[in-house]
Amino acid sequence: MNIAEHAPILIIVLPLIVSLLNTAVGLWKRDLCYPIAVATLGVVVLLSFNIMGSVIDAGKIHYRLGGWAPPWGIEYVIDHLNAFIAIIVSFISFIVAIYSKRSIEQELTKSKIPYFYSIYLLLTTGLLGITVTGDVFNIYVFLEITSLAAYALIAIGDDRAAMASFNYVIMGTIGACFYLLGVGYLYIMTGTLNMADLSRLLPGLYNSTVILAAFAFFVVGIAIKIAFFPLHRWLPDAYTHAPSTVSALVASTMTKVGAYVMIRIMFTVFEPRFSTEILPMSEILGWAAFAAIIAGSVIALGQTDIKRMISYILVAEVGYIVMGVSIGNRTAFTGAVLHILNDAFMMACLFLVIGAVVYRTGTRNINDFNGLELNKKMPLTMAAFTAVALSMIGVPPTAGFFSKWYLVLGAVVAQKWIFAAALIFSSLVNAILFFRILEKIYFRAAAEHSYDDGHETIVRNEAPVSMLVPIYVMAAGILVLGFYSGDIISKVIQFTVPEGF
Amino acid sequence: MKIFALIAVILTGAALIYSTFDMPDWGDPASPANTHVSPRYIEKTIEETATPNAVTSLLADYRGFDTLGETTVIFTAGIVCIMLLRRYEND
Amino acid sequence: MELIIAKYNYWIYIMLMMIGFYAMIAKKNLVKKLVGMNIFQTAIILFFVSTASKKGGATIPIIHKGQEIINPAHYMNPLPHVLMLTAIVVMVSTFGVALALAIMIYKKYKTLEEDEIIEILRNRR
Amino acid sequence: MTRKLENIVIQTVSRLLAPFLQIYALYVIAHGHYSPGGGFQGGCILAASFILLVIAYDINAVKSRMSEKINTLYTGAGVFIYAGIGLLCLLLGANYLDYGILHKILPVGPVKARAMGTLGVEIGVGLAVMAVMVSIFLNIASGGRHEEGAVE
Repeated sequence: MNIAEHAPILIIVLPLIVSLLNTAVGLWKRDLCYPIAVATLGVVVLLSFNIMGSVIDAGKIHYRLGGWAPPWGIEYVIDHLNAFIAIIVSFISFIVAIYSKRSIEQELTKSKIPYFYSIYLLLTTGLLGITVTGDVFNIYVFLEITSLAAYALIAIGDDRAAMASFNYVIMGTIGACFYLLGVGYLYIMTGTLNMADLSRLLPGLYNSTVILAAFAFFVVGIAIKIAFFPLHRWLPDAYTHAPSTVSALVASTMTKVGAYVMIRIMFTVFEPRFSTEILPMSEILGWAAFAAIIAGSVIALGQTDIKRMISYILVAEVGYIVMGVSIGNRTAFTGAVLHILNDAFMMACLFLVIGAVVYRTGTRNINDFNGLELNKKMPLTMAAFTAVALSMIGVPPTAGFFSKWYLVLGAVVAQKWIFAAALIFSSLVNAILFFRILEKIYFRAAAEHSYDDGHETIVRNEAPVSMLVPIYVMAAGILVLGFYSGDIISKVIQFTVPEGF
Repeated sequence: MKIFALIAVILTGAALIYSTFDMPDWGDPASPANTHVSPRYIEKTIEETATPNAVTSLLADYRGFDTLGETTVIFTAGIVCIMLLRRYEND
Repeated sequence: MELIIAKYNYWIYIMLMMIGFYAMIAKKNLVKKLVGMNIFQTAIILFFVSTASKKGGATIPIIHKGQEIINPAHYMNPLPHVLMLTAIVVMVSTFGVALALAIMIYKKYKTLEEDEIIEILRNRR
Repeated sequence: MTRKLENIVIQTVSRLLAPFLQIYALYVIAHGHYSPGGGFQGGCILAASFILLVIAYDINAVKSRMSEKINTLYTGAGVFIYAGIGLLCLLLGANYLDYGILHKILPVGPVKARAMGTLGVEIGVGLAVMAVMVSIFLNIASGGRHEEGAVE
């Protein structure tokens, strides 16, 4: 057995089998579940880098499941975009898994911990399964694995998590069913489920209303899953009330994988000319993304719960990605794909930092940060937070700057000035939001302290090492990605741009 | 609120019914769904998998990976129900 | 008339689906929402399975013994059936998880009416 | 008194019915190659026989026959059989889930080996579905306490 040859399937099957073992091991020895899960995810990261390497060397990978030739069997097709997303998903779930130990011990009863890690691994399985497959129905199956796992992980959060998760179930089911209907409509018109086969057969049918309906179903279904603006209502609730580990994982990976599916459907299954020329879809999506950016940023201004605030920023960030995709030129698309990477890192890091703060202080309210003197209690965590905040605002040389730069440049090249203005407006709002928090952390405390008695010594209460290391990996990642963004674009992202741009 | 829901539902339904006019007729043996991929499963099921029931051979063999996903879904549901609902006496 | 006979399967599925859709977005009781969800998903099953049929005496896709030449027109299309077997399992799982969540909610708030839960949450704040 | 008598009738009938249900479920799983049926359908019938016992008697009737730990193990084991057969194909040198390669370890030809692989997979699915259905039913019916009348 050649590992490199079978790596595409191993990244799916390995976490799946380990999650089965985890439930069995959990009945016998609970403490083993955490190291097993982390080790498995580590192996998965190595395997996905391996896949990336072989894609860069040898081009597209085709893997036939069961040995059946497409379109009769299911085939995995991995190109630069798949491998790129697979690395993001596996790396972030690895880092967040390392982080999860302490915070889950605080938030969950002991007897549930094996099940937590099982479901965590299943979530990763589902996300990776969506990423690598080349079959539209297979995406649906793995989408449901992901969704079920996410419903459960969100529901174990704080007091109001169950209701938030229930609303997510309702919305998520509508989204998945719309996606399934889109698959069905394509199936009755073409008779196939394989993406490559579909893209070969579809151009002859572009004038049919059924294909239009299928496309609309796909876009609406995925838009619900990624919380695209008018359909975003479930997201802030769900991500606010989830446990902090889960928020970090789900916020940084699920919307990105959804965006990936959208890119796949729009540009691989359908040709770019269908998505941009035959339909006014790119116009509609562009304006909806515009609304998402403005609304997400403005609503975020009014929040006092920091997790809810970041959830609304996430709604705006999803708008960034969709806008970059919908503008429809090379630069903007590059920006969108780069932003998938950067935003995944930034969101994961932000939620991890907040998780650490909640772990030590128990508050998520921004106004409570005044008296906490976080800069003295948790200086290392706050330094990481500052780095992420700068990246969210888009200050060079952090990663956030480069993707925004490409997005704005793309909008300017396409002469869509108002889109560029929206992107800059959102950056300004982010600046207000994060400087408000940074001011509370660094300056307000000192000012109030000066005319206090001033003798009480502040106990340094840094986050535990198992939390600090992942936070620093992420924060360092943001800086490193900023430095190497040129390399990433020239080695990977430029090959993901669909033909015809 | 309810009236908006009703309007949304009726509009969606009307748009969907409009799109059905381009669809293949019900039970049409010559529709793409019945001619492109599926005949092979019927013709070759005995020859390639020794299973007369085409649904079984398709479910577990040609598209076996979907079924692995399906089993995983139901496993997930079982574990999820245990995690969400089970209350043990000692904690 | 021709049109009705040719397309009525699609129309029935759309009507069923819209009934479920309405229940999901307009009803306030959580269990009613779930029932709507089930109707919605069942409608999709109906749609897929109806596309599998072939007129002209086609039967279930189990090949008769000892048949030398197999004519695909004599058997129904197995692919939608397989897809729907998968989808049914997915639906059962979703329904189970949703019911588990409903039980969690009921334990917490002692009610399943969305209005009352929102009221309770508002008062708590 | 009548109530008790009714109970006796119901309990006796269910107890007698359960083994036949289970045999039938096994038939549905094993005969899926030649008639409608398969792992999921058979697993559901198998679970129904246990649920019938819960309804006629109480939760302990099932818990004494199949404890919770065993049930959880079955859940994982079912999926493990499926994924494990796939891995076996991988180890023997073919692609994942390519049952044809199993002819190396089975005394049959490659085509028949595919049917064998399918059967193994169906058994795994049946086991997983049975265990999960029973576990979901018990958890939802008793509110997670696994005791009689525990729903508050």
